[in-house]
Amino acid sequence: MADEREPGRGSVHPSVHVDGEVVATKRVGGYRHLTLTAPGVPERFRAGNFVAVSVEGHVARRALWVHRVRASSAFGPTLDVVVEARGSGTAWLAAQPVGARIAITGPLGRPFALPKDAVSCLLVGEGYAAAPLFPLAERLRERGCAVSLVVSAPDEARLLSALEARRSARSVTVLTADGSVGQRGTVADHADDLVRRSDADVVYAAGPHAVLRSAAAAAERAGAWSQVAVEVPTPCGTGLCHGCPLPVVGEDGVERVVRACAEGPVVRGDRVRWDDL
Amino acid sequence: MADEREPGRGSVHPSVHVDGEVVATKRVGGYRHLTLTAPGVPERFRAGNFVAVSVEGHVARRALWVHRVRASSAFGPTLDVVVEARGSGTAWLAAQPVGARIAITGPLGRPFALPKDAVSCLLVGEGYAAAPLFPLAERLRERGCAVSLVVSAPDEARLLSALEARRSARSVTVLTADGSVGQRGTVADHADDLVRRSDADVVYAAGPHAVLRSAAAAAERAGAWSQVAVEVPTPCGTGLCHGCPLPVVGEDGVERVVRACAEGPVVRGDRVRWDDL
Amino acid sequence: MSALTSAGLPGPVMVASGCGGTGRELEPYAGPEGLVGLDLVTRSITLDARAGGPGPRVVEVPGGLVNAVGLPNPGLEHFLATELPWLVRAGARVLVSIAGSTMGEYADLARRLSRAPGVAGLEVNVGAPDEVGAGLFEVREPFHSASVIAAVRREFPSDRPVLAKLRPDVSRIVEGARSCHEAGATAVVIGNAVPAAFPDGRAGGLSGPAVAPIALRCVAEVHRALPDLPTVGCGGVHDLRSANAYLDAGASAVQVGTALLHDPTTVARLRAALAPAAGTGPGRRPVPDPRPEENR
Amino acid sequence: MSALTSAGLPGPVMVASGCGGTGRELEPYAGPEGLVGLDLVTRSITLDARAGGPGPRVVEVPGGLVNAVGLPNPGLEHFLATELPWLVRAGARVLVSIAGSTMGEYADLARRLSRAPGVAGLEVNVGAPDEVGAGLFEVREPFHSASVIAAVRREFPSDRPVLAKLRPDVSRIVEGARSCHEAGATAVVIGNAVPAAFPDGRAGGLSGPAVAPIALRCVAEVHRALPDLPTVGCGGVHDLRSANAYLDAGASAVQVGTALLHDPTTVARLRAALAPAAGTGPGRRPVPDPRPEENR
Ligand SMILES: Cc1cc2nc3c(=O)[nH]c(=O)nc-3n(C[C@H](O)[C@H](O)[C@H](O)COP(=O)(O)OP(=O)(O)OC[C@H]3O[C@@H](n4cnc5c(N)ncnc54)[C@H](O)[C@@H]3O)c2cc1C
Ligand SMILES: Cc1cc2nc3c(=O)[nH]c(=O)nc-3n(C[C@H](O)[C@H](O)[C@H](O)COP(=O)(O)OP(=O)(O)OC[C@H]3O[C@@H](n4cnc5c(N)ncnc54)[C@H](O)[C@@H]3O)c2cc1C
Ligand SMILES: Cc1cc2nc3c(=O)[nH]c(=O)nc-3n(C[C@H](O)[C@H](O)[C@H](O)COP(=O)(O)O)c2cc1C
Ligand SMILES: Cc1cc2nc3c(=O)[nH]c(=O)nc-3n(C[C@H](O)[C@H](O)[C@H](O)COP(=O)(O)O)c2cc1C
Ligand code: FES
Ligand code: FES
Repeated sequence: MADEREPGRGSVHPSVHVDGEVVATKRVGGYRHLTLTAPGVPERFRAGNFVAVSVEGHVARRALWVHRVRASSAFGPTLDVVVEARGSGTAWLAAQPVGARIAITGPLGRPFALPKDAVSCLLVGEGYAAAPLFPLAERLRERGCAVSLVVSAPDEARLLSALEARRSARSVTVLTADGSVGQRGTVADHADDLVRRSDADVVYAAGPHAVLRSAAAAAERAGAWSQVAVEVPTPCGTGLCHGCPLPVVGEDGVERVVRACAEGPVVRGDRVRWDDL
Repeated sequence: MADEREPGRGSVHPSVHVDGEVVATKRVGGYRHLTLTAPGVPERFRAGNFVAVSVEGHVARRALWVHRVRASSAFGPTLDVVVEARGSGTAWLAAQPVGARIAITGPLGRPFALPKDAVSCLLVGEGYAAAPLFPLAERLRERGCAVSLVVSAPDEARLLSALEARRSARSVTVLTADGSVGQRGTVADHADDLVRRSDADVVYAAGPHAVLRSAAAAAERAGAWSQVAVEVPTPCGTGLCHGCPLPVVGEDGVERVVRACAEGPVVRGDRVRWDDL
Repeated sequence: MSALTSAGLPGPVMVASGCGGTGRELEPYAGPEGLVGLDLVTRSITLDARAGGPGPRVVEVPGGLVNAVGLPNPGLEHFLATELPWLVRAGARVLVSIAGSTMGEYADLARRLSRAPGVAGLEVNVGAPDEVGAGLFEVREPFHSASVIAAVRREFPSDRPVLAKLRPDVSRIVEGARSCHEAGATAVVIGNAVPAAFPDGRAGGLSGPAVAPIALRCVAEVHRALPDLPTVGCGGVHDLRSANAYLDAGASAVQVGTALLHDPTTVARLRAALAPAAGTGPGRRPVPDPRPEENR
Repeated sequence: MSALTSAGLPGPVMVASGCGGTGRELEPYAGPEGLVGLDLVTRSITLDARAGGPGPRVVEVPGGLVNAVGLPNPGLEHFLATELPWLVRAGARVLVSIAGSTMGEYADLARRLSRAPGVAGLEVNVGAPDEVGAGLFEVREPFHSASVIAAVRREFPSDRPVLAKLRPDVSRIVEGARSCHEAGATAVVIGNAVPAAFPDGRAGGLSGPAVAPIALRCVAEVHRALPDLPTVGCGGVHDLRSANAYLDAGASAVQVGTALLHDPTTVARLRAALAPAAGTGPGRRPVPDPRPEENR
């Protein structure tokens, strides 16, 4: 799976494990946006990376997409994450006040592979998982790519604001399943149409498996490449435990199981064995 | 051990397990004073009772003396505790902000036995453990007893302020081991003298075992009764686990091991087998 | 009706031995009905009074407690004279836990308890985490426990249950459960404190949420091998989710120990949540946890 | 010098099998010297490649993790061709953990690893929490493990250590350790994931702080019975206090597994804190924990 991307982070961008601090926290719709210091992490970040954070009293780590990095602020370099409080860990994280200290490891995982040329790119993200597409859009625009961004969600509360992305994206489409804002419908409903209208050479997708799968399939039907950011439970996030199996087909056509956190989370959409996931 | 005290709390004052809330928190010297709501606890309190509190992520409970109860305040009835941050649990407690919710069980344990008549009482407390003597002093004064209060500590930071007690006590003596305030010395150094000067019929003591032991011995030498509040680790605090052995001699002269949290923590000083503690 | 219920034990929530004080201390926290109808297993009672071990008896470790309490109890005579009558008056369904240093002592305890009014059943403690240190009958092989059960069963009326309490030792649990069942145990309680050490190396037993996955494995294996034997899950039950894990794995009931030391109202809450009315079928069915998901 | 050191293993901190990835993933967190000199036990290597089990493979429980990873590994050939040379180049002292479904497979693995450059020693995984489910050689009685050790020892040079990794099963651990020692094991690693169940009843192994008191009890018992046999404590080591508990109980070294999944710098911190320089005598002595007391 290492072929279609830039040189692995390996020794070039070793990750760090640091004591981070919450420097801002903000409720936005159904999510909590946290701004964190994490010395060394923002500096090494590439779009599609995630961080693993420790939750008090819990052994397993929680993975969070990096939504944004700032090279400098009053607190030095910072990173933003978007937390949807669902289980014990995300609820704890969402409740952390400014000043709270959190152990952070990152940046982790293989980032989105960037095209060499200035091609057309469709970025499709659902819910909090749309977070990593925003820095990706910026990066693609810097490379001269035409970026079409689709932000989808079950409802308005779980829609990431696309306002800031308008700078980097040529077009922004909003989809909600209940039609509360933007177009009504799911990514699956609109995938082919979106790929066609954006004239995409590469489709990037982040979200639940169904979103990734339909985006990858639409890309394939249109003859485009796809890159999908797959979430599976990642107990450590660092590649140490082999606890995050992601079934894929290798370049050699052989079925394999790779670690989502180390060989992923971003992989080529046509390589994922969705039925085995 | 049930003879020398008022009717046991048993059915008369059943304890409750409630969801309390921190309504005020204040650093005083080396201690943290917390004011808590704990519906039902202040109402049932008697001097010498303690509460057991839950610490996030920890199975065993932490015992805290009740320092003060207010029958009414802006938050309804409240109780005050004095926390010395030493280990994991007390550090967590001391760090709880206003609004934090804490599971509280209480009031627990046998309280100080009160004399039937208006006699002279010497109250000796060291460190945070002097806390339960303040409500005791009030109660004794209400009964017309002459109260002499001794507050001792290793140093000034660990001295409970005796200011408020001046209302209830005829005399207040301050002792620090390093002489930073009040008289220099330990309770052991001054015990006989204090008992003599206060002409005590009953000596009440709360603090480390050495303090209790020397107070009880001095009382015995002077022919006075003693009541000591003994701290031993209390994993549950509620009498359920038998994990808090307190070696005593029964009225029948038979050596026994009782539960410090249920048959104590306040017992007659002459009944404790100090050497087995 | 679960197999255990038809055997005379309502469950599905019981107080584990040694974690309910003398019963009195639990009453204030036992809910609106107090101890009425509560399945309460007493601390283990021995023929002679025992003072228990030295302190520290119970120490906190991640996810649980290590204890070496040493079975403090007033001895059978005193128990029969004071604690038992109080419990019966309070309305509890009393299962007396018994522990002995010889097979004869177990038989003796069973015989004398069979005549005491109000004893709903017996629980035979044959898997204490430090039986040797505590001077108890040593259970090295499954047939040791089975012979104790047989001795007890002979002395105790067959219409009242005898529960065998076994250590959650996965390599022996199926054989142990089978042989205790054949020896006459009405049900097996799977789970006791797991043999462990205090941080200073002293021998003790580990209990609390930390041991739940271990006892759960044993319950699942026993239920798979012996589906007709009623089992009681014991170890780390502290909320509806952990109780349901045992019930889902085939247990007919659960016991709550360490959780009571942390929150004495645990049994009251679980009883209410798992009351028959909460089920859908005729028996007790696992019900969904009303609290947010924890520790998946 | 501890017995283990003189046997060729510096310790006192090692990476536990299956919790260091392929070694590469640990390097960024291994401290200023990277993997140089680090005693790293590889994940268990089998003759043939194994894909591992289905997800969820690792689930969080109070105080630990339950895992059924299924020993995913690339098989011996591929390991020898890629992972091992990388580890050797990175400077690690590589102990290869081996697992087989027959005694012959263990012997085969040992023979071929004896010829591979850079293998500092072997750790024989004979106590996996679900050996049957995972298709591994089943270890029911201590002599089963001993015969595996004997087979491995015959194939592996006697000047390099062979460690027997045993399950922390208190009722068999002394006998198991003794027979493995007699069969030629240089040391015994006491502790593996404890047989347990996932919350849904599926079989797995419990690891992390939750199991520390259990493995500690086993280390203490083995050390008392066999004071000359070097032991390695494994289970729940996550800070200096938990490491020292094992060393105080007689262990020559500790392994760190689950703690690395929570904080990948754990081994680096413990190595620094327990470095020989920190000791007072010639050997490694437990040193006081610089951090505030936790979980006494
Ligand atoms: C690469 C990646 C990026 C992610 N980014 C974000 C993000 O930006 N914002 C956000 O809110 N959430 C994100 N998640 C999900 C997040 O990591 C949470 O761990 C997960 O939602 C469950 O954690 P919890 O503590 O809320 O739930 P709990 O139920 O308490 O989780 C218990 C355990 O299950 C694991 N787990 C359960 N379900 C999942 C799942 N779907 N994915 C991962 N782990 C799971 C947890 O890690 C933990 O070990 C991401 C997950 C991955 C894999
Ligand atoms: C009746 C009684 C009243 C008390 N009142 C107060 C008070 O008003 N203010 C205050 O600051 N402290 C008080 N203590 C001590 C307090 O309960 C703490 O539990 C104890 O100091 C250790 O807790 P920790 O979490 O700080 O330490 P840790 O080291 O984290 O404690 C770990 C475990 O050891 C137990 N433990 C260890 N040492 C002791 C000890 N000396 N006493 C009790 N438990 C111990 C704890 O309960 C816990 O289970 C009281 C203790 C008792 C028994
Ligand atoms: C403080 C304490 C005392 C115990 N005393 C007894 C006992 O007397 N007899 C017995 O069979 N089990 C005893 N146990 C074991 C419990 O009944 C229970 O089997 C074990 O703790 C596991 O369940 P838990 O995790 O819910 O506590 C005791 C446990 C604790 C923690
Ligand atoms: C995810 C995971 C994978 C493991 N894989 C192996 C393995 O391949 N071989 C082995 O002998 N032990 C394996 N173990 C067990 C550990 O090496 C260790 O013995 C056990 O987890 C107890 O130590 P700990 O509490 O420090 O993790 C694994 C444990 C975990 C959590
Ligand atoms: S989460 Fe541990 S290897 Fe991926
Ligand atoms: S602390 Fe549990 S009985 Fe006293």
